[in-house]
Amino acid sequence: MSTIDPVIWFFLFGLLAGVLKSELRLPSQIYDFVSMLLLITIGLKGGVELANQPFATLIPQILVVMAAGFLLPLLVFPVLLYLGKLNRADAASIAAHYGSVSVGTFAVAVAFMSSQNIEYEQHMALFVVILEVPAILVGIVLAKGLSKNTQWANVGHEVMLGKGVMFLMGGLFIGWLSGPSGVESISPLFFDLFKGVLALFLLEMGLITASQLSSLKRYGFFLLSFGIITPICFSVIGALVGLGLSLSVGGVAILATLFASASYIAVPAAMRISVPEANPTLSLTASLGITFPFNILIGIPIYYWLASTLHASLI
Amino acid sequence: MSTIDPVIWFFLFGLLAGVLKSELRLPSQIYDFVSMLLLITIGLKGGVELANQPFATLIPQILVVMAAGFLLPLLVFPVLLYLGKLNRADAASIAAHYGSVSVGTFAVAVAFMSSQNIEYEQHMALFVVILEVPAILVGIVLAKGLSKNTQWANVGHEVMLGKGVMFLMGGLFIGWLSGPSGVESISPLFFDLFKGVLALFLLEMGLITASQLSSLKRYGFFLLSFGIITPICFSVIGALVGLGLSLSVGGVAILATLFASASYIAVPAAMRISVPEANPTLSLTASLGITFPFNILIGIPIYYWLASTLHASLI
Amino acid sequence: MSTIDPVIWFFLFGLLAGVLKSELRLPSQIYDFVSMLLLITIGLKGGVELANQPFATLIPQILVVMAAGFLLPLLVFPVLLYLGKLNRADAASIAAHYGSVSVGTFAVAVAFMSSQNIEYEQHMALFVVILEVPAILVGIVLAKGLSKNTQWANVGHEVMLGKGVMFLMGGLFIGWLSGPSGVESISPLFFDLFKGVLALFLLEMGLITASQLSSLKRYGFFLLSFGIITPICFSVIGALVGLGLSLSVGGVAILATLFASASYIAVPAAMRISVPEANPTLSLTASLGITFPFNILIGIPIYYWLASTLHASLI
Amino acid sequence: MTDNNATLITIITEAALETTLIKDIEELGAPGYSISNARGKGNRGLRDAAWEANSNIRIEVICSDIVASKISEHLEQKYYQNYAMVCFSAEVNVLRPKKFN
Amino acid sequence: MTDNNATLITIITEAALETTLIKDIEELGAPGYSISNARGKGNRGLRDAAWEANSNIRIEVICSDIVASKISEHLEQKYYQNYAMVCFSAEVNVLRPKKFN
Amino acid sequence: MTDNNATLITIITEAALETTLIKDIEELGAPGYSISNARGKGNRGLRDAAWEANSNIRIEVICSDIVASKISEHLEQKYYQNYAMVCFSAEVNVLRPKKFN
Ligand SMILES: Nc1ncnc2c1ncn2[C@@H]1O[C@H](COP(=O)(O)O)[C@@H](O)[C@H]1O
Ligand SMILES: Nc1ncnc2c1ncn2[C@@H]1O[C@H](COP(=O)(O)O)[C@@H](O)[C@H]1O
Ligand SMILES: Nc1ncnc2c1ncn2[C@@H]1O[C@H](COP(=O)(O)O)[C@@H](O)[C@H]1O
Ligand code: NA
Ligand code: NA
Ligand code: NA
Repeated sequence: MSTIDPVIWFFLFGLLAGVLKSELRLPSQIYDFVSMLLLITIGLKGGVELANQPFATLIPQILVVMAAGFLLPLLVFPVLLYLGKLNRADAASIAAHYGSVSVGTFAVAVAFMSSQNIEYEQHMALFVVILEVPAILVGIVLAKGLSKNTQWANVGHEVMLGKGVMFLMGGLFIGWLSGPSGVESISPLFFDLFKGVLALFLLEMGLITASQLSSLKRYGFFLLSFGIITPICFSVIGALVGLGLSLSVGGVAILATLFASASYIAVPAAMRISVPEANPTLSLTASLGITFPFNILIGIPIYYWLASTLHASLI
Repeated sequence: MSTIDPVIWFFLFGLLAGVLKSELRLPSQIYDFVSMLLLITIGLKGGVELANQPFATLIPQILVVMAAGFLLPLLVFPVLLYLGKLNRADAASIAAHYGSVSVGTFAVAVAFMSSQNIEYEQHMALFVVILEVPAILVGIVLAKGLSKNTQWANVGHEVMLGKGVMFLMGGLFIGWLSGPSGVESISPLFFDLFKGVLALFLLEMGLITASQLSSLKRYGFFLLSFGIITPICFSVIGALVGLGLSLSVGGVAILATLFASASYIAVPAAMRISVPEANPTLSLTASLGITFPFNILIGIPIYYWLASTLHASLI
Repeated sequence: MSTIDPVIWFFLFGLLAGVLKSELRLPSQIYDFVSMLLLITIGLKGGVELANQPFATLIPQILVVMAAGFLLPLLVFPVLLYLGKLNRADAASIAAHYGSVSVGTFAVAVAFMSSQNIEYEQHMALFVVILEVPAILVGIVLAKGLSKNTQWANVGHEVMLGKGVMFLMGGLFIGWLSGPSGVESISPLFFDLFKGVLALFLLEMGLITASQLSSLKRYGFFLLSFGIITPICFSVIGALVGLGLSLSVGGVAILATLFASASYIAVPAAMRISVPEANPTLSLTASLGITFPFNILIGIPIYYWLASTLHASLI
Repeated sequence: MTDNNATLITIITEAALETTLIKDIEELGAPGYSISNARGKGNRGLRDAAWEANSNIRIEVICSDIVASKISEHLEQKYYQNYAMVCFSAEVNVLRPKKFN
Repeated sequence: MTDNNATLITIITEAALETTLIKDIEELGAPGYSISNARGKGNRGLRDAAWEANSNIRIEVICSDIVASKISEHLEQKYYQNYAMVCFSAEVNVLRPKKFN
Repeated sequence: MTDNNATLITIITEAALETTLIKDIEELGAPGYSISNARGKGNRGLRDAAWEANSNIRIEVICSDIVASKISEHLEQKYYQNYAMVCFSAEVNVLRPKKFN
C-alpha cells in the first residue's frame, strides 16, 4: 500500500504511543537484547564480507574514514560554542555526539537499501566501529584540554570495551572467521529475524524519542536547527568522502548517513563519565529527539538521492 | 501421534509444573515480550487483511459486535448478584471480565483453525479490540452507577492506552498501512515464530493457572459452574451473531470463542484502579482458573462444532 | 574459512570480553530464556525420536546409563579425598558435579555432529535427564552418610522439579506426544533458531567462564589436572558403554561427551542447599572454568575420534 | 556527615498503583521518590511477581516529617482498605537536607 | 503518623536460599515479607548476579522485636557459616502496627 | 539480637556510575556493598529506567560511622554537583558487627 518500510511505522507507532503517554514499553532487558542482536548481526554481515576480500585493500578507506571521525567534531564545536552560546563542556559533548555515529540509524539505512534492492559495500559495518570512537576522544580533549588529569587508560577501556563496540567487533570477527557458509547455521536468528528485531528496536526508540520531546521546548530554536542542519551538512561531506573512496551509490548513501547520524548510546555514556559537567539532556535532546527521527524519516531518502545525483554527475 | 496441538501440551505442561510446585518460570520480562509479540502479530494479521478490503464494508459488523460488547456484561451481572450472592462490586467486576475478551484464547483459536486448515475472516483481530473495551465501561457503571466521581477521562486513558489495546491497534495499523508485501520482511519474527511464541505464552499461562487453583477451593461450586456455563452460553450468542453477520464457519467459530472468552489482563488492571473494592482474586480465579483452561482445552473444539452445525442447519 | 563452528567463536568472544573486563553482558532474563529454549529444544528433539520407536526397546539402555550415573561419582570421590586432600564435603560435591552432566556441552556436541553431518541416536536427550539426577543423590550420601537428617523428600523435589530436568522432560513428553508432524508448527522457534540461540548461550558462558579464571590461580595445579584428566577418563568409559549398547559412532561420541561433561547448573544448586559446607567456588572453578571449555574446545573432537576408532576396531 | 535529619518513608504495594500513587505523592509535596520492583507476602496473600497483576513495587520518599505524615495519612485513607500495601518510616541523616524540605 | 514502632529486619543473601529462608521466616512468626533482587560484594567475594548461582536477594521483614531476634538468631545458627549473608535491623514507625505484632 | 551498631549508608544515583562508585567506596574502606536497580525522580528530573542512560541504582553499604562519613563527604565533593544522586544514612543493628568495622 504505502511505500514506507514497516519498520518506520513501528517507530512512528512508538512515537505516538509515547506522546499519548500510553503505558506501552519494551521491557528493559528485551531492549538490551534487541540492541545486542542488531549489533551482532551488523557485525556478522560486515565480517562475512571481509572474508571475501583481502583486508589490506581496505586500509586506505579505513584511514580516511578514521581521519574524518577526528575532524567532524572539530567542525561543529565552534558553532556550538559561539553561535549556540553553549558552555565549553556542553559544546564539546554535543560535538562528540555528532562526530560519532548511531548504529540504529545505520540499521535503518541498511534496511532501506535492502528493501529498495540497492547494492552497497557490506564492509560499511567496519566504518561504524571506526567512526564510533575518535569523536569521543576529541570531545574529551575539547572539554578538558590535553590535561594530564584525564585518565586516558580508563577512557580507552570504557570506550573500546563498551557494549556497542564489543558486539560490533565480535560480530565482525566471528563473521570474518566463519565466512559465508559458516554463518549459515546461525542465520535464522541473526539474519532472517533482522528486520523484525529492528522493528521492535525502533518501537522502543519511538517511545524514548517521545520522552525527549518535552525537553525540546526548553532548549528551543538553536538546538532544533542544529539538529537538522548538521546532519545535512555532514551527509554532504560523507557523500564526497564516499565518492573519493570510489564506493558504489549505495555505499556513498550509507557513508553519508553514517556521517549524518549522531550517537545516542556510546557517546552519552562516555561523556557522562569523562565530562560530567556537560548536561546530558541537552545532547540527547539534539541527537535523539531531533536528529535521529529526522534521519530515519527524511534524511536517508535524501542522502540516497544525494548519492545518486553526485555519483551520476561526478563519475 | 495425538491430534492435540503441541501448544496445548505446553499449557498442560505448565499447569502440571505449577501443580507440582516446580520452580519453573518464564522470566517476567520474557512473558511480557512473548505477550507483546502475540498481540502485535494478531494485529498485523488483521491489518494486512483490512488492506485487502474496503473498510466501509466492515462498519455494520463493527457496530453489531460493539453493541454485543456492551450487552454481554449486563446479561451476567444479575446472575452474579442474585444467584451468586456476590456484592455489587464483585458482580460488576466479574461481569466486565466475561463481557470482554481474552487475547490468549483468541490466539489458541487462531492456531486451532490454522492447524485444521479452516478458513476464517482475518479481520477478526479487529473484533478483539472492539470487544475489549466496552465491557470495562459497563462494569464500572454497574459498580458505581453513573456517578460524577468516576474519572472517565482517566478510565478512558487507562483502557484505550493500555498495553493490550495499543499493541493490537498498532499491529492493525502497521499491517493495514504496509499491506501483504510490506510485512513480508518482518514476517520471520512475527509470523513464522507465532506458534512457538504461543507455546511459550501458554506454558506460563499454565503456571499462572495452577497458582489460581488453590483459590478455587475457597470460592467453590458457584464460581466453578459460572466459569463453565457462561462461556457456553456466550458462545451460542456469539455463534448466532456470527451467522447473522454471514461469517464463514471458521469466522463463526472464532466469534463464538471471543464471546466465550473472559479477560484476564486488561479488565483486571482496569478494575483494580476503577473498582478497587472488588476482590481481584475472585474474578481472576473464574476467568483464569476456570474459563481459560476450559476454553482452550474443551471449548474451542465445541465452538467449532457448534459453528459448523449451525452453519449447516441455518444456511 | 576456518572449520571451527561459529558457536565456538561466540564462546571464545565471550571469554575474551570477560578477560578484558568488558562491560558486555547477556541480560540475566535473556540468559534464562536462552537456556530454557535450549533445554526445551533438546527435549523436543529427543521426544520426537521416541515417538518413532517402541519405548520398551530403550529400557535396557536406560538402566545401564542410570547405573553409570550412580557409579561415576564413586570413581572420583577417593581421588578428590586422598589425592586432592579435599575435605569430605568438597570431595563429595565435586564428585557429584562430574558424575552428572552439562546440557550446554551436550548442545555443543549435538551442534558438532549436525555440522559434520554425523548421524546419532536422537534419544540421547533422554540420557541427559537420566544422568543428571543420580550423581546428586550419591554426592549427598558421600557428604553426609545415609543420615536420617537428610530431607530426601526435599532433595528429590528440588532435583526432579528443578528447571533443567523439568524443561528437558517437558520437551521430551511434548515431542513424544506430538510426533514429527505435530512439532512442525513450532519448529521455526525451537529448531531453526537452535544454533543462533546456542551461540548466545555460549557467549554468556564465555563471560561466566572468564569470571571463574581468577579463582583458578587460587586452587592451582590439582584442580586443573583433575578438570582435564577426569573428562578424558570418563569419556573412555562412556565410549565403551556406548559400544556395549550398540550405538552408532555419533551416539558413542555423544555418550562419551555426556560422561565427560560436568554439571554447572543443576548440581551446584542442589549442593548449595543439601551440602552447604561445600565450597561452591571450588567445584564451579573445576566444572565451569576448566572442564567446560576443555570439552567444547578440545574434548568433543577427541571424543568423536575416540568413538570412530573404537567403533572401527571393536566392531 | 552533616547531621541533618529527614524522614524516609517506604511504601510496598501493588505495581498497578504506580502511576496513581506517584501523582498523589508529588501533590502532597514530596521532593522526589525512588522505586524498585519487589515481590512478597502479607495479609492479602502471596504476590510473587509471576505476572504484572501479582507484582509489587517498593517506593521510597525522603521528605520532611510533615510531608511524611501527610503521605501516610493519605495512603491510609485512600488505599489501605482495598490494596495490598504496607508503609513504614524512619529518621535518616541526609546529605544536603535542603533538597528534601 | 501514628507513633507505633515495629522492627524492620533486612537480610541480604544468596538467591538460592529464597524458598528455604521464607519457610523458616514464616515459621518463626513473621507476618509477611518483601523481596527484591540484588547483587553485591562481601566476605564471600563478588556476587554480580551474572547468573543465578551468583545472585543475591534482599528480604525485608517488618515484625515485633521478639520475632526479629528469633529470626536473626536462627539465621546466625543455620546459615551464617556456610552462606553469603548479612542481616541488619532497625526500628521503624509503621501504619497499622497491629498488622505486624 | 546482639546490640551492635553500624551505619547503613544508602546511595541512589545514575546506573552509569556503578563501576566508578564501587571502586571509590571500596577504596574508602567499605567492607562490602549491595546494589539493586531503581528508577525515580528528583531535582534532575525523571529517571524512569526506560533505557540505561535513564536508570538508577540503589547502593547500600554497612560500615563504621567513620567510613560512612568519608563516603558521604567524597560523594558530595566528587559527584553531587554533576550527577543525579541522593545519599542518606542511619544507624542499624547488625549481626556479627566485626564484619563491618
Ligand atoms: N510484615 C511484612 N514485612 C515486610 N513486607 C511486608 C509485610 N507485610 C506485607 N508486606 C509487603 O507488602 C505487600 C502488601 O502487604 P499486605 O497488604 O499485607 O498483603 C506484601 O505483598 C509484601 O510485599
Ligand atoms: N558491608 C556491606 N554492606 C552492604 N552489603 C553487604 C556488605 N557486606 C556484604 N553485603 C551483602 O551481603 C552479601 C553477602 O555478604 P558476605 O556473606 O559478606 O559475602 C554480599 O554479596 C553483599 O550483597
Ligand atoms: N526525595 C527523594 N526521595 C527519594 N528518592 C529521591 C528523592 N530525590 C531524589 N531521589 C532519587 O535520587 C535520584 C537522583 O536525585 P536528584 O539528583 O535529586 O535528581 C532520583 O532519580 C531518585 O531516584
Ligand atoms: Na556523525
Ligand atoms: Na467474553
Ligand atoms: Na559427567
